[in-house]
Amino acid sequence: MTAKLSADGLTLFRGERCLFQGLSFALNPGELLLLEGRNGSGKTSLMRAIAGLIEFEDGDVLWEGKPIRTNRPDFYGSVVWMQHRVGFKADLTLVENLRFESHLRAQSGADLDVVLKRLDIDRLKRLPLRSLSAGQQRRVALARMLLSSVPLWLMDEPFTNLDREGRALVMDLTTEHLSKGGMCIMAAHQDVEIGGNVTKIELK
Amino acid sequence: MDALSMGGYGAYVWTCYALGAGVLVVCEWRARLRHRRVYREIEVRIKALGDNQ
Amino acid sequence: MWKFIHQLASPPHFYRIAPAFIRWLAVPGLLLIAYGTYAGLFVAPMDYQQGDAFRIIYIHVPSAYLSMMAYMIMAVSAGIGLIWRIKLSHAVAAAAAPLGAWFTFLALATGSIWGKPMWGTWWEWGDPRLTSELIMLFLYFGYMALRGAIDDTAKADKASAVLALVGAVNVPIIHFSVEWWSSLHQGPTIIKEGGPAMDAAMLYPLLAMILGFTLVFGALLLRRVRAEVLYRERRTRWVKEMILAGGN
Amino acid sequence: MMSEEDTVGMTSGILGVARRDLLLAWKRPGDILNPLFFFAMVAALFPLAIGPSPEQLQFSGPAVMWVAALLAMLLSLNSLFLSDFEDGSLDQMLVSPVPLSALALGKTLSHWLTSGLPLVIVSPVVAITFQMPFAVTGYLMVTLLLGTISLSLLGSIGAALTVGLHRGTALLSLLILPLAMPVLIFGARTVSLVAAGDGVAGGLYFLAAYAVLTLSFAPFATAAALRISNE
Repeated sequence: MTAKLSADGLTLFRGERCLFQGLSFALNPGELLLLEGRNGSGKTSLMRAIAGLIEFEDGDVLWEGKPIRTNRPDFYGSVVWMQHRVGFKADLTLVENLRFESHLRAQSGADLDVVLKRLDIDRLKRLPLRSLSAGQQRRVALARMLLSSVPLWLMDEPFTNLDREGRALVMDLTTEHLSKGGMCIMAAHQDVEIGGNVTKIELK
Repeated sequence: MDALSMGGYGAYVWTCYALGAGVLVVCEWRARLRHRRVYREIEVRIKALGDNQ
Repeated sequence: MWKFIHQLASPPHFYRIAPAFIRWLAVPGLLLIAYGTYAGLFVAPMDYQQGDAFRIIYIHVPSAYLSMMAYMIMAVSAGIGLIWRIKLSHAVAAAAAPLGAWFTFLALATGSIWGKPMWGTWWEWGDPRLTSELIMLFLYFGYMALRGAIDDTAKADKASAVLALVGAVNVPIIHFSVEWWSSLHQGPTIIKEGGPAMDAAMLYPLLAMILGFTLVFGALLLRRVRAEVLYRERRTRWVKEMILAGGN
Repeated sequence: MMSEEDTVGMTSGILGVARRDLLLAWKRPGDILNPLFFFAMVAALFPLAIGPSPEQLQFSGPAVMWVAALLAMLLSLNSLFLSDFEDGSLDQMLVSPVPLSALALGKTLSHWLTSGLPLVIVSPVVAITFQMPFAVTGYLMVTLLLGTISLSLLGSIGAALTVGLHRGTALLSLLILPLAMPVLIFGARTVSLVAAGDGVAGGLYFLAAYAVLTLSFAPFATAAALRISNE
């Protein structure tokens, strides 16, 4: 059986440096792929490459058996991407930013207020994003993931700028997502406690 | 001498032919120069790496 | 056939066989240019309207033709590189741009020198061909500037390929609009460079020059591509082995 | 209850991005006003340089205003994708099932609405200072309307190619100006022809056809360029 998401023989260069060679993995519903390694080990580059934002020197990432390079709409219809730069407009309010999301990807129809309450940012609804702290902005990025109805979460360093409570929240939400048959690829340099089926890849 | 003066247009005509020859020579020279530079750079790097190993 | 093309597009193979091709293009090309120059300067009869100044077209026409040709080569190989991801074709596009710019410069300079005795000015905006060439030169500058501004070769290849293709769509339009624009202009009458009824003794040197310039251009292009290939393959084993073996 | 195809689609993508950018422009009106002031000031430089003779101003008015409009468009293009690139919004647009060309078209649409259209609207005011007759001013507006559409579309390609590069502004001008020459030629010459009492249909047809042509390929080129620039 082909895995939902798989990769074979990935090789990536950044500039002159070879980050990794011949990397392979497979991911199925309910599973978490954890990319570990110190800063500068190429986790972010690998995440960006899986998201199709940079090209591999060699090898392909396959979504349902088809290379994502040639089937972008299929793949992107099933993905939400979270990274260090949260991808919101500083001048727009929290709600305006999240409302724009519905033009980019399918929404689950979850109630906005419930989601914001759960993330403890419901009081900030009408504020422009620039007046939110970095940690609060990360929580808005989490709201983007909860509001969407896609199976695969790509999270690059989701714990950055979050306090202990926030980190626990990320782990809870991810566990919940996996238990509902979702998938997640996460790059992190901290310890991660997430229940379920976890595969680890260590980058040097 | 008649052939050189080109009925009074000599300066124009000869300048053009000189320019034509000049462009061909410059192109050839630039191409060779680029090749030599790249070659040298690689040579130096390989030698330097060889010492490190 | 496919196997042949594939083999030719493999960088080490290309690098090895290019010098032979360069020789086979350069020698006949230079011979043709030598004949064309001699016949054009001394054998071809004088044009009764332009006098001996018309002999400039033996340089101007081939270079003007090559400035367009080089842009076409650049755009087509950039497109091939973008679509089929053939690295060699990006190298061809990168090599064609500076050559094209040089030949465009030559066409502009000779056109302007030809214009001085013909129109009495070094620059005549009323002539659509010169104006088109000038815009062409700007297009080459833009392409090379974009390439120069991006450090990563692969990224520079792809970005400049998009620009080359957009430019290729625009070149005929630019040509047409400049044509329209100058047709409104009531300037000095422009003498056509050689009509259809051209004397054979005038025509043969021109054909020889066009063919000769094209062959030499091919040789120059291959030489530049060879340098490009070497640069792009600098991390590979075959380059390392070749240089350690003292190859060229 | 709407189906998925309705909520996440091309039209929704184009309009959604355009609306977001218009909202952003609304919150930062300086981004709209600065190119307009620039347009007015460049246009004011020429009378100061040429001299106050009404005949000469009338004669050079169409050309000056078209050049000023072209430069003003260029000025506003630099920031078209810059903030999206910097704050990560571009990543979000790339990782989306909506075709990137649709999103790029949405951005271009809002760029035209915030920089091309205002130029068209203020051009009669500047035209008055050039002693331009009313009938000619009407044609100036029509050519600017059609021409700025092409300029926005062509410019979006250049902006996408240069986003994230140092020395972006100068490079952008170098890339876009040669491509913009047909628009300038037909725009300015058509208005001059009207002023001289000649026929104008050809120029207007060309500008309209060119707008349609750029509309048909520029969004795809912009999308390809964005994907490359964001690597």
